Amino acid sequence: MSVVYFIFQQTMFFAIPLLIVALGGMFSERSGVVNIALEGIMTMGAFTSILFLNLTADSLSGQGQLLIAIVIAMGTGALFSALHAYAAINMKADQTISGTALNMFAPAFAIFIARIIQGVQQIQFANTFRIDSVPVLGAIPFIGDLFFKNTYLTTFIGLAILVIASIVLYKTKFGLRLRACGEHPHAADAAGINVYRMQYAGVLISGALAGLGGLVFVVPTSTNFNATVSGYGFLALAVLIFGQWKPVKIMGASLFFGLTKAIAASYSGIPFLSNLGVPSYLFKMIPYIATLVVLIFTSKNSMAPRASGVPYDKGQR
Amino acid sequence: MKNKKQIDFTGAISSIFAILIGLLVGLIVLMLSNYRQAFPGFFTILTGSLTHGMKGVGQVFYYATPIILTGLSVGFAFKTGLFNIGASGQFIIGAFGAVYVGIMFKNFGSVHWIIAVLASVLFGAIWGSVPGILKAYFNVNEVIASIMMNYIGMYAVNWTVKGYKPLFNNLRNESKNVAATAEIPKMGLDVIFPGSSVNGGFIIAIITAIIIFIVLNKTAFGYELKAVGYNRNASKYAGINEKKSIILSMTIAGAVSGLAGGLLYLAGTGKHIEIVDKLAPEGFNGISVALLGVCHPIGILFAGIFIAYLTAGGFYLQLFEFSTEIIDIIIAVIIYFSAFALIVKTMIAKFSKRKESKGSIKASGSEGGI
Amino acid sequence: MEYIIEMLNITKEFPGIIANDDITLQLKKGEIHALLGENGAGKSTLMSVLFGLYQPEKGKIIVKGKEEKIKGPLDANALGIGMVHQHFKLVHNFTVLQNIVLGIETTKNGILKMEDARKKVVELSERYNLFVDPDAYISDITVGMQQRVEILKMLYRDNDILIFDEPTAVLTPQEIEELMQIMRELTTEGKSILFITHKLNEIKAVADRCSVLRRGKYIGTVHVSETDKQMLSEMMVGRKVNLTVEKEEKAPGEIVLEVNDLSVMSKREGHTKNVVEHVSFKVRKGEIVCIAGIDGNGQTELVHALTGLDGISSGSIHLNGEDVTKKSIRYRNTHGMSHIPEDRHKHGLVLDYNLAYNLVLQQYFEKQFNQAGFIKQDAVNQYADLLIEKYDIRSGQGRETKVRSMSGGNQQKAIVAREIMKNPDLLLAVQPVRGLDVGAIEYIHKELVKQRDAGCAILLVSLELEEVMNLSDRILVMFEGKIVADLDPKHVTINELGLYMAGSKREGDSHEE
Amino acid sequence: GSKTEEAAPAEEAVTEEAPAEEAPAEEATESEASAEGYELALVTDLGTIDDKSFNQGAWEGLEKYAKENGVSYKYYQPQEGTTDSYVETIGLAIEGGAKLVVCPGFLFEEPIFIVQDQYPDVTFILLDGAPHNADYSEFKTGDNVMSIMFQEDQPGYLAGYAAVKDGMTKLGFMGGMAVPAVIRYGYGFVQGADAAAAELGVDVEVMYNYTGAFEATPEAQSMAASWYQNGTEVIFGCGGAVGNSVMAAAEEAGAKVIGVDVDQSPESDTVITSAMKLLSNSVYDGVKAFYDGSFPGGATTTFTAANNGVGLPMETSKFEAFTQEDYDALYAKLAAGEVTINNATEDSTTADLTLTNTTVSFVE
Ligand SMILES: Nc1ncnc2c1ncn2[C@@H]1O[C@H](COP(=O)(O)OP(=O)(O)OP(=O)(O)O)[C@@H](O)[C@H]1O
Ligand SMILES: Nc1ncnc2c1ncn2[C@@H]1O[C@H](COP(=O)(O)OP(=O)(O)OP(=O)(O)O)[C@@H](O)[C@H]1O
Ligand SMILES: [Mg+2]
Ligand SMILES: [Mg+2]
Repeated sequence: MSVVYFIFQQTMFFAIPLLIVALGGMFSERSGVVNIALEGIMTMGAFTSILFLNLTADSLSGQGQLLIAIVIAMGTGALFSALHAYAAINMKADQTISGTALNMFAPAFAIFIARIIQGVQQIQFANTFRIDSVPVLGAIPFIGDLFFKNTYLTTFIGLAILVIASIVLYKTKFGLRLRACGEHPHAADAAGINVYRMQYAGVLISGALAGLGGLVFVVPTSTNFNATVSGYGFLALAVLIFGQWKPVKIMGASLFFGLTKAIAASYSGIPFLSNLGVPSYLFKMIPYIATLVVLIFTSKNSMAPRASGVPYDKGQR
Repeated sequence: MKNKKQIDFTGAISSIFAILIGLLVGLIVLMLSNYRQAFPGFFTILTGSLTHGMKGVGQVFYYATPIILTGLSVGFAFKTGLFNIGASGQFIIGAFGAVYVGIMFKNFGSVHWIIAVLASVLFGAIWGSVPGILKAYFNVNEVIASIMMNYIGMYAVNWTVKGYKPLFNNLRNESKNVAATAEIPKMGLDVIFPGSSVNGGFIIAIITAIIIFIVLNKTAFGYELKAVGYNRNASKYAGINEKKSIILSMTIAGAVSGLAGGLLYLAGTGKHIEIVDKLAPEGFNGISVALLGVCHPIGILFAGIFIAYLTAGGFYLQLFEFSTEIIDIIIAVIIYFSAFALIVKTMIAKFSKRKESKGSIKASGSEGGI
Repeated sequence: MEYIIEMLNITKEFPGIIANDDITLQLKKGEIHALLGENGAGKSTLMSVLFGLYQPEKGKIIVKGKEEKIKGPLDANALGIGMVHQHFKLVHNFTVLQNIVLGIETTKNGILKMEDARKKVVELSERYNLFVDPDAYISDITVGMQQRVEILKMLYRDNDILIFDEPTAVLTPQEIEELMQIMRELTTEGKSILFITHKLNEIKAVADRCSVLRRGKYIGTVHVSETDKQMLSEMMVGRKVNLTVEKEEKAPGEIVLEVNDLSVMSKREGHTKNVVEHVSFKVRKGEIVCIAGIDGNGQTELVHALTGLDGISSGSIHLNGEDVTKKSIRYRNTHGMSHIPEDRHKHGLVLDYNLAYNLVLQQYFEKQFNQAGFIKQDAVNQYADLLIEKYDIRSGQGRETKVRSMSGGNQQKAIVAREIMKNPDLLLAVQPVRGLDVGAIEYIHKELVKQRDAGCAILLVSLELEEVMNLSDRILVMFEGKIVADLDPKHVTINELGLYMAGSKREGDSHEE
Repeated sequence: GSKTEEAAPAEEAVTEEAPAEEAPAEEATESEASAEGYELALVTDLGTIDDKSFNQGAWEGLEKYAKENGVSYKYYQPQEGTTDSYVETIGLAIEGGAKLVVCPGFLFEEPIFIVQDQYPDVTFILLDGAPHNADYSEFKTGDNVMSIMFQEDQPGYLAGYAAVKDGMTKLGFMGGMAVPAVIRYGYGFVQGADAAAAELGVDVEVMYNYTGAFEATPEAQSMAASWYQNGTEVIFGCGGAVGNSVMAAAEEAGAKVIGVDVDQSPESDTVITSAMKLLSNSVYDGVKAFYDGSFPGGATTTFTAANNGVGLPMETSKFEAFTQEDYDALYAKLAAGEVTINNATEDSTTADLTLTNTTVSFVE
């Protein structure tokens, strides 16, 4: 049984950041702006928040420090993504170009500033955020072991974001308008919606979530940050498409990805799996191959927001 | 009615505008971090590669070669309506094909390198065709398929190189040296650029750019590929086999990326396939190069050289107290502002409208076509 | 306050063209005011200016006596101006109700409250006879239904100045009749309507006054009751227009197209069904066979099967005696088949190619334009100029114009020109004059007859009864995927035809009567 | 706050010495004015000077000497990981005024082989390798080259031995890339554990893996976590930042870590000891010898227990049963050459090691 808990928890380490970032991407694309800058935004969010952890290591610790870091990560992400929003919305720029530029800018900037501030590019931090067992809830059999032991606040924040995202997207005025902008901005415009403002909102939300995702990605898996999120921003993009731009399916896709990745990474410590004698490289490839196979069966009808990636121009039909 | 087709310079002008802004930002960053060395440092970025004689220039061309090709790969796919974010995987698979032939087939003599290069093209083409096939027949988004293929390619290459003794140099955890006959000949470039690493690969890259330009703009095949990119339904209506076009587009893009890998790893500079679980950055740099070159083959050629030139400038910048990441920042800013092309074009159009008489003005329609 | 809207001296320029040149338009309260003009005359542009989509270079707009700056649809809505665009502005994966409330939603604690809205929509649709299912998805309902949604959108917003840009081009005759009824009703409630159409009948039927534009210039405004169709068309085109088609009797020649027992299956929301059922017919040289029917009875699928755009489930297709059932689209295209498609944006044009490239879309690979795989640019240009001249295709920059920026009518002309110039043996023309002005219609109808006389077999698919009656030598009526009648236009009345189309009359019925 | 902060390039000291005059190259321009400035240089391989591995250790040694003696110093990064590029970068360092260039890592074997003749007036220190040509057919260490090697198997052996003596029987080894130095660490570690197991008469299991990169990744973290959850008590994190992933997993599991190369105990409380090679000392000594005129050119210096070049930091170690005496005794035996450790890195696997009480599960 403990293996089940273990794999579940490991799955969460991979799945939660993917979930958060992909949900972010969803807000952007649903508003009509493709955001391939997720990787760069994650990097920036992780950078500032971990720098904060580093600088306040002597005075702060625990969940309080983490909460402030979360706010910083989200703020940074939103701010940084505003550059993308400005280019994509005000300047009607090609969204791939400005996204690529941001992806390129983020690590260079993080290294550059880290070196100026502290001389070296890696930023150390102390992880004081793990929750051994949530009071009361952790004692519930099975569920407690699964969800409330050996976990992070960020896991619950991730799940909360999922719930909130679903409600916002489908049950609120804001969500209705956002989706309209991503499908048919001219229709939205004709209905009196300020398309530009909605798109800004979408991109900024994606930035805030991607920034948070960067922090969530780094905290449980290392003790320092080296200006990279190892391609997880691009994986989140894949999860977004895999999840057909829908919150619950995105959740499914990130769990699928998280599970296969967790197994690939940890099979050697699980006797049942390591005895199979499957070469490790095959294990490493499985998440990607499996994704392709699943996509073959699920892609016939693409659910991509129709106007996503097309700069909105009032004059055009 | 009788409008003679005029060459559109607005793309180039907006790129130059972006470059100027990028350099300006670079200068500001230099000044903020160390103002005393800012101007000499800036000067070095601009002239570093030129002040080291022909060798420096040769090095620029050498570093430009792979990114020109991955840029062409990405740019070509863009023109046909596909986003090839999989250049990285195609690149490393191509490199593997070349290295495999370079190490294993020792009896080909003087054509050895040609066969190795062809192997890289073939391998890259196969890798690129997979997202194409998936898109054409199963409507799988090529972006996600390409991302997956990047990782699969990287792991597959590492697995094979590491697992197959004749290829693996276990002292250095990388592939073995390729046979000397598999190295790309210098094609006379060593005479012009003595001491530098530049080789025939650069010439091959230029030829590739020209071929792609001709295919895209002058041939019926290019007409079909672009038509499918713009409107799949209308292409089908016109009797174009749109599935085949999509597959061919991705295959060609993959082949060009594969070629990039082959040429780099056969350059005879001591480059080996390292067993590191990391995606090849050349593929992603290709995106930047393609975009800066407005996806135009000749633009990409210059963009590749320009980025290599800046990177070389950054290398020489190490003679000062700056970290070389400044170059990446400058390039990122340049690319960011090159995204403003549409606005710049509109401004140019407005400007020239005031000067010229009506009727000969280019429409400010939607361009960029990704 | 005689005029509710006054657009005074409006000028709007686009690169290479003055779309509106000093135009003045005055709309009275409670009237239906038609706007008439050739394709590209500037009607849509003028309406877009009124709706705030474009900012004019010169001129002013006075609404209800007050000068207003209309910067966008938001401003327009606030002034009570609503618009039904020809290409509907509806979100395809939203429900009818969601589309209607979009932009003026009611919420409670931040959560959408749809119940009140639903009530109001049901009320409105009952009051104006605009029945729609509020929970249906836009992508699942017919074009006519979609238009009702657009109208409901305006009513829901309490707009009292309504702009209709070519609303009838996509409707069936029955739907057009209903729409006119609705328009009349709306004016009795004090709403004012601006109505763009190319169909003079409709203007005669509902409009009070009509303003005419020609090549961006204002020609004049007339009271409809004081004019006739001939006069209107003359004002618009600047010459006499022949509104009826002149064609001589001709004996049909050999069989060009033979369709046997053709069925097409289609997947719609999971379940498959036959949308074309066991259809057989022949088209001969020198005849115009018209497929009449209400939209959605399998005409589109039939044509797609004939051209090879979609597969078939049974049956055979012979072209010039050759079995082409399994042949590619390209094969059919190069063996005598031409196709003017129903959806010009989806199938007919590559909007981001220039006009010249679009004019050779079916021929770029032929020897005339192609040498060893290379496109002969000079030949393409020459050919393009020829077609532009011959078919009077108007645009900002001639053959170099991006087709996307051309007016819809001129886009259509480009397709017609391209397909006819191929000198086909068989021409499949699906609503070839949709959205065209009377001048252009006259020209294209003449061209079709000319093709017929030259021995071309023409299969015409049309929703417009008048066109069907005027043009065809033989009428096949399609209903629910079957051909239910094969009629001679000389021996059938428009009314009868309508009954066949609606499925309430079948061939053979007449004999029993 | 960690020790790595000391590794900052001391910009203050250096910039003052960068006068804007005179350039050495033919096409002298003002832009190169700062040349002539940096006497001591280090050229990194693809890592950076803060990689917690060779580069950093070497840099710290060089920096220490430079600061103490007021000599200017700087590091350079190559543009790509090829022999040509390393040679070019060494050239740049020399253009920048370097009299002595430190090249950490075996990747510099071939470049040094080339530049030792090309720049006879410049002195080179090569860490972890011996200069040779491309196909290993010719080995030559010039008079201007000092080659420094380490016997990593010895600190590895010490660590493995200590861990088992301390009562642990389930161990793990996570290397970065399978390069010779890492392999030697690992083999020594396994054999040390086996020796202790034989003495104690217990059975020991070792999980063994090379992650494939010197980087902290969630994959590495996850693998370490899975080992811990499967009962592994301590993991030797042997590959730069890979150790950070191991530490993250250990913090979660409440388990232990053995650090590498330098004393890593400041980085995490989970680090019970570190298998060290005294990189920075060796470089310091080399640079000092250069200035003293006693540069041991042409030779390879191997740092072992015999010359105090490797070891465990016993002051900061957190052993319970393993004592300083135990350590000293074993260290003396290693120094005296009484322990033979199989450290053949070429074409061998963990299966080739002769072990009595230890099973190695090699994770491919
Ligand atoms: N955004 C634009 N950019 C460039 N040219 C334009 C634009 N909009 C319209 N035009 C041009 O302005 C002219 C008038 O177009 P408009 O759409 O107003 O005509 P119309 O009267 O609606 O024609 P139709 O009957 O075909 O609908 C056309 O020549 C068209 O090509
Ligand atoms: N991308 C574009 N660039 C320039 N002009 C455009 C573009 N898209 C549309 N237009 C112009 O905007 C005007 C208004 O569009 P609208 O859809 O109302 O055209 P329309 O001519 O009335 O439609 P139809 O095609 O049915 O005749 C048209 O004249 C068209 O030429
Ligand atoms: Mg119009
Ligand atoms: Mg029109």
